[in-house]
Amino acid sequence: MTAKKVRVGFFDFTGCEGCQLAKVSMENELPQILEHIEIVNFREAMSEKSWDMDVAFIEGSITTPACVERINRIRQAAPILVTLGACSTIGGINAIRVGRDLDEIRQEVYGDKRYLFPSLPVMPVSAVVKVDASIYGCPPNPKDVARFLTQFLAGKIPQAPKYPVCIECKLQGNACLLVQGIPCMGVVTRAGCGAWCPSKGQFCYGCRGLIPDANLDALRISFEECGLSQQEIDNKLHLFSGRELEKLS
Amino acid sequence: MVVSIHSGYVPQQAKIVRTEQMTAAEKLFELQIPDGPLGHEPGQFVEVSILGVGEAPISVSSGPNRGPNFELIVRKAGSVTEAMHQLGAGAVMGIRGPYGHGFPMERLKGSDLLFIGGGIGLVPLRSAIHYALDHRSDYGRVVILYGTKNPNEILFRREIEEWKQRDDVEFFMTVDRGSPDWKGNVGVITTLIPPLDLNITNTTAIVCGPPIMYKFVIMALRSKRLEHDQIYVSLERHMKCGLGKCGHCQINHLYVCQDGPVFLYSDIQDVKEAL
Amino acid sequence: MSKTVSINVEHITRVEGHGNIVVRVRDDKLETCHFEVVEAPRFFEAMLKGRSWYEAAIITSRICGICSIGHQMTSLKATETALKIPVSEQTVLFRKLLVDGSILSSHLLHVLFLAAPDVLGVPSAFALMDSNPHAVELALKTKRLANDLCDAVGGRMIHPITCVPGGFTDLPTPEVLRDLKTRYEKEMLPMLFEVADILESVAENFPDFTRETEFISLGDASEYPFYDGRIASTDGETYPVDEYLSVTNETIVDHSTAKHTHNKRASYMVGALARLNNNFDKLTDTAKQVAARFGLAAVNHNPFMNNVAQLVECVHCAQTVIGRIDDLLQRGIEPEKPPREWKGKPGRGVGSTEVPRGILFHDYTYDATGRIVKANCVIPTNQNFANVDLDMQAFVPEMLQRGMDDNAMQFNLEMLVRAYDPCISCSVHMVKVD
Amino acid sequence: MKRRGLLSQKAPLFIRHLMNKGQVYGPVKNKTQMPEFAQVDEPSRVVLDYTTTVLPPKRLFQPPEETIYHFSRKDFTVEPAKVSGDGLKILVGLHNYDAEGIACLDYQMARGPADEGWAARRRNWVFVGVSYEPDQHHFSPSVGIGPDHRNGLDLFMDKADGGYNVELLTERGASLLDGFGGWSAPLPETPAPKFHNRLLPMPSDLPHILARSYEHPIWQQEAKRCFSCGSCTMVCPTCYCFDVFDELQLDMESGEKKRHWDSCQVAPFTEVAGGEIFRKETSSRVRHRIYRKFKYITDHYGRPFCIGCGRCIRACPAKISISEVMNNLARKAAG
Ligand SMILES: Cc1cc2nc3c(=O)[nH]c(=O)nc-3n(C[C@H](O)[C@H](O)[C@H](O)COP(=O)(O)OP(=O)(O)OC[C@H]3O[C@@H](n4cnc5c(N)ncnc54)[C@H](O)[C@@H]3O)c2cc1C
Ligand code: SF4
Ligand code: SF4
Ligand code: SF4
Repeated sequence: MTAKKVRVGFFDFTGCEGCQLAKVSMENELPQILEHIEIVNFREAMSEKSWDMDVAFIEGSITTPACVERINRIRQAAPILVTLGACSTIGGINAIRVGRDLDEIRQEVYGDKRYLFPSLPVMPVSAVVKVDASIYGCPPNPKDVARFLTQFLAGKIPQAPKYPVCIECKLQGNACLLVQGIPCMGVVTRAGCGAWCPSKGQFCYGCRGLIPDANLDALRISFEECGLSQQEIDNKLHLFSGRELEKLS
Repeated sequence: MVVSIHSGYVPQQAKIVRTEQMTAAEKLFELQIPDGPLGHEPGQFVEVSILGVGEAPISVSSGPNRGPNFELIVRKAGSVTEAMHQLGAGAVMGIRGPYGHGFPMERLKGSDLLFIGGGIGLVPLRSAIHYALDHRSDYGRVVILYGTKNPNEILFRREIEEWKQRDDVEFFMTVDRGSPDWKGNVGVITTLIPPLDLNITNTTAIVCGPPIMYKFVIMALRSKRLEHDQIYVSLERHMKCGLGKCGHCQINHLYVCQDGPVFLYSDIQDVKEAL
Repeated sequence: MSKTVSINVEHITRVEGHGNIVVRVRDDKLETCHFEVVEAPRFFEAMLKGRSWYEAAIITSRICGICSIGHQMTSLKATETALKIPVSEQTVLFRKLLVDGSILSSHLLHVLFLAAPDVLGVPSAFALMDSNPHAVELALKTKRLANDLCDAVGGRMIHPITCVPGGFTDLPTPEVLRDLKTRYEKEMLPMLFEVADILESVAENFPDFTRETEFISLGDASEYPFYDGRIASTDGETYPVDEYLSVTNETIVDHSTAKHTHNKRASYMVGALARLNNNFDKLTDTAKQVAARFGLAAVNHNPFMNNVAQLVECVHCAQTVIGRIDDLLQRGIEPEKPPREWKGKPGRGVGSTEVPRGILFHDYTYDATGRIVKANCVIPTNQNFANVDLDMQAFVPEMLQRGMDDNAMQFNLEMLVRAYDPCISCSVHMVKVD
Repeated sequence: MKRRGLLSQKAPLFIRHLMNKGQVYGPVKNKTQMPEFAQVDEPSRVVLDYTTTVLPPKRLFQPPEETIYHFSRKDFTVEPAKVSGDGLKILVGLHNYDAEGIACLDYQMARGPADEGWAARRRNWVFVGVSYEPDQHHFSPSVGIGPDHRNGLDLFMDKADGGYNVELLTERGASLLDGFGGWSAPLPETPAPKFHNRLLPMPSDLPHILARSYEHPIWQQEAKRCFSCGSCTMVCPTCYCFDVFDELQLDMESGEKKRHWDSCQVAPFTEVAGGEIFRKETSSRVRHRIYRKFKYITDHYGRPFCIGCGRCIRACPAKISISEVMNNLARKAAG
């Protein structure tokens, strides 16, 4: 196709860079993708930069005043803004500390030099600026990223599933872990990963965040039956979804 | 031996002959298929596909006797409808169908027809209105009630003017909320029903609108003493296949795509999920 | 004529994470010269507090997506040591296989996507697509192979799924392993030799700069030590891993959210070059031959050679992958049953492995319910920062003397920082300061 | 009825024999060592002694995910998917309730416009049944599928002491036996299996019970536990709902129209543009599933659209049990 290439910028905030890596790890797909998009801003991979873009992909959560400034600037420059990965979409693992006193944590880690490192409560990008679409997951599934890109390039703003991981787990034919007493979060976690973890025998730990109307009361009962303490259940829920739980309460 | 499957899902190419932006969100597409006309009954729908994006069920809005082409009116509501809006004359979309049970225009011969359309609900009704007007002598009175949220959302403005001009059509309209230059009725569509002077024994009401509208319209019609079997409704549901298999459009034991979308009210009054 | 230089690189590109280079020279006098880490703090140690033994690896994996396999391995070792969870020989073999894959994947990314544009004279790997498409093809293919190995063993390369305390929740089938082995023999090794050819052809573009320093890595092991060993120094000593604190000596510096470390000298270097300097004799013969083509032998003090050392390690790992798969296939693969519950005694455990960027320590103390009461992680990139600063402070005057202009100096300084392959996102974490 | 003995150790030989007659499918051990219906490449991998599979054999005739057609956006060409229609296909190790589940879907898929994928994939099959030992969830006899039920099967391997007694049920079945010499005399029978779960009402009463239970508080009660995760329907042999979607290749030209199983138990199942969800309450979805099994289709099919396999109970993380729900309704109705 000779259609004009879509100009794309990638921007990273506080995160582990796994999302960056997820992109460059699509070795088989990259050359084809680059026929349709032109990457105009990608600090990790290139030295030139441009702010003239059609869509900005944001990785990482917002954790400092400087982040807030920068994300506002990007929002102004980008007609479409997409969050990529758990950190930018739902707050991610950084939001573990939600509910704990920030100053205390800073003290714990930096001691009396904590004033050197200003920090805000961890926020997903949507808490600061409008987000047009999101790619969930920690890390995002390359297949999901490819699906997103093709749909996006075909002119649609792709939506993530609103149903839980179990649907995909059953499409794979897996026997349910939760039924076997293994505390799997798949029942309340947004699908789209293809039941990555349960298909490998590992419980889902909820990296894609909660589905709307997640039945958390039932989850607590099931997890208690798996032998988890209340503290462990809270921990599990707060691993990735701290921010989302806060929204619920 | 290798056999093809799912040929029922294969769309035919429909060429866009003309488009018209009707409101900010609704656009009309006049379509042409190679072996036209489509051969639809009023009230039936087609599955429109934009390859690579998806499919959406859309009612055929024009009457079957209006030449080889047919018309769809599409509201921008999501991916597929959005993609359709980006298409102009000369472009191609996929069409399969027509599907479903339409309005039983044959059976209604001789009857007075009361059309009640709320918002985009007028779109499927229009095919039946066309039919009635194209076979005008077969029917008694033709009364059309039309309501929209506000004046900006009024569809088919030119056609409405024509209906108003005709002395064999009675047309009444209202908007939920007016605007400074709106001179007509303000109020929900049910307010148009009580003043009507109907020949109760010989009237059939044909209703289509947003989910919330049905209950109130039917109540109003009942207080006019219309019987359950004098009311037809056309229902919308999530639909994926149009072939009575995917299950999305099911209301209790019925499949809207196959058993409907047009239902005789008496057939579904006890179907709990219907209205 | 006296010279005044002001270099200010904000958010240096083609490195993982956010860092700035700041150099001020006034009237030939070097006033400021350092590498600032401005990555937002992430507080991982605090995040670990109160977490269960089965969650530590899941959480610490997210310290760094690029080293996520290394973090998981180190974390699992710390947890297993602390709680005395037994690990089978098969588990260790598979973990080593996974580590080989992760080293390959990370090194290939760094050498070919992030560092190579410098020596090949283009601004990015994307630009390389036009100027040197074959190099890009090699990069993509070798990296795919490295990732395929990680996917097969770990379930996925980034934040692996299957690695849990005491073993694996899922293992690749013999067919998958056999297929990988063939591809490593038939594709990976030949491609790595081609990469070596390309780098050798531009070898003169690696700046000539040496500064004597200490190199620290794992060592004193039966094989080239990515997964196990004692702490080893080119200055001669070795230490048990649980005495790591006496080696790392972390301190907070004002210009950086990352802490600095030093051992006996003012700084030390970790990473591929450090490993190679400490363990040269454990490399495979083929890997040694590749090193020889670049004149690389222990002990080498040119930090730019770190990129070459990474390539040498790639060759080494590709060969050990083949050997390990043979070994596993011969033994036969048993499904593993890692414990789902663990009732242990409270305890402390230190885990250490070599991740692509150098030696990594995780140190956990667990209570009787299997929850973490205290955690500390010392990350390789941090250990390098002091050495980077000292390198820059030595390199700038040299460059001034060679009469370089600001642009050339900036280019060389960025290249120096990149040579260290800093992975800043993981560096931003701190120990509890007592 | 003709019965021949087949010693356990001869069973792989028999399967090998069948593999010479056609393509053999059956429950084979998958990666996680669980039996799963798939093509058999090696007789020893067939599991003849199993309680139930996670996914029902319907996956052979309506795969969890399948292509509807291939398309190219460039020139708007559409090419329907193809399946091989050749040769005899033999499904071994089928439990009698699963054969009945396939029959249910044969009926449903032929109603209205027939599902061509189902019809094409269902051609030329011979079903070889095997008896099973029920676990605590099976309740097939309660929906008319007792241990002696043989509907839809062509051969049956009745578990006996030391092996199987193979029953010849149809002509098609007979043709499979030609040329196999590994028979022994009929083996001593083992006692009929004991079922641990059951429905209290007669099958014919089930629709009547539901007819008066629409507003019953039980739906709300069950909804409190239900995760709306969809597992129950995804594993049900008589569920058939699916979602249709497009998958575009990265060349942005070619792609596929696909479908995969979907579940009426997840909230977005009935969502339409504008945000309206027609079955919004979890309770309405819980109810819908059970009405689909015992009323809606049953009213015209004439028998329950549930075969008592217990898969939904086994798969439910909330431990919701369709038999328990029906029994509670029956008790309440009676008392
Ligand atoms: C019988 C029938 C006739 C219809 N006639 C018309 C018409 O004449 N003109 C018109 O503009 N619209 C009509 N609709 C509605 C139209 O089908 C939906 O607006 C359209 O499917 C939305 O698809 P999308 O891809 O644009 O939105 P999506 O991006 O797919 O989704 C937007 C929302 O619509 C829901 N949705 C998805 N698929 C369907 C579906 N098949 N039906 C309903 N909602 C869906 C989604 O769950 C989501 O909430 C009709 C619907 C039915 C069932
Ligand atoms: S294993 Fe997890 S994701 Fe899979 S069905 Fe069970 S709860 Fe759902
Ligand atoms: S299974 Fe759960 S934890 Fe694993 S990738 Fe999917 S959503 Fe994330
Ligand atoms: S409803 Fe449950 S028991 Fe009945 S057929 Fe379906 S899965 Fe089996």
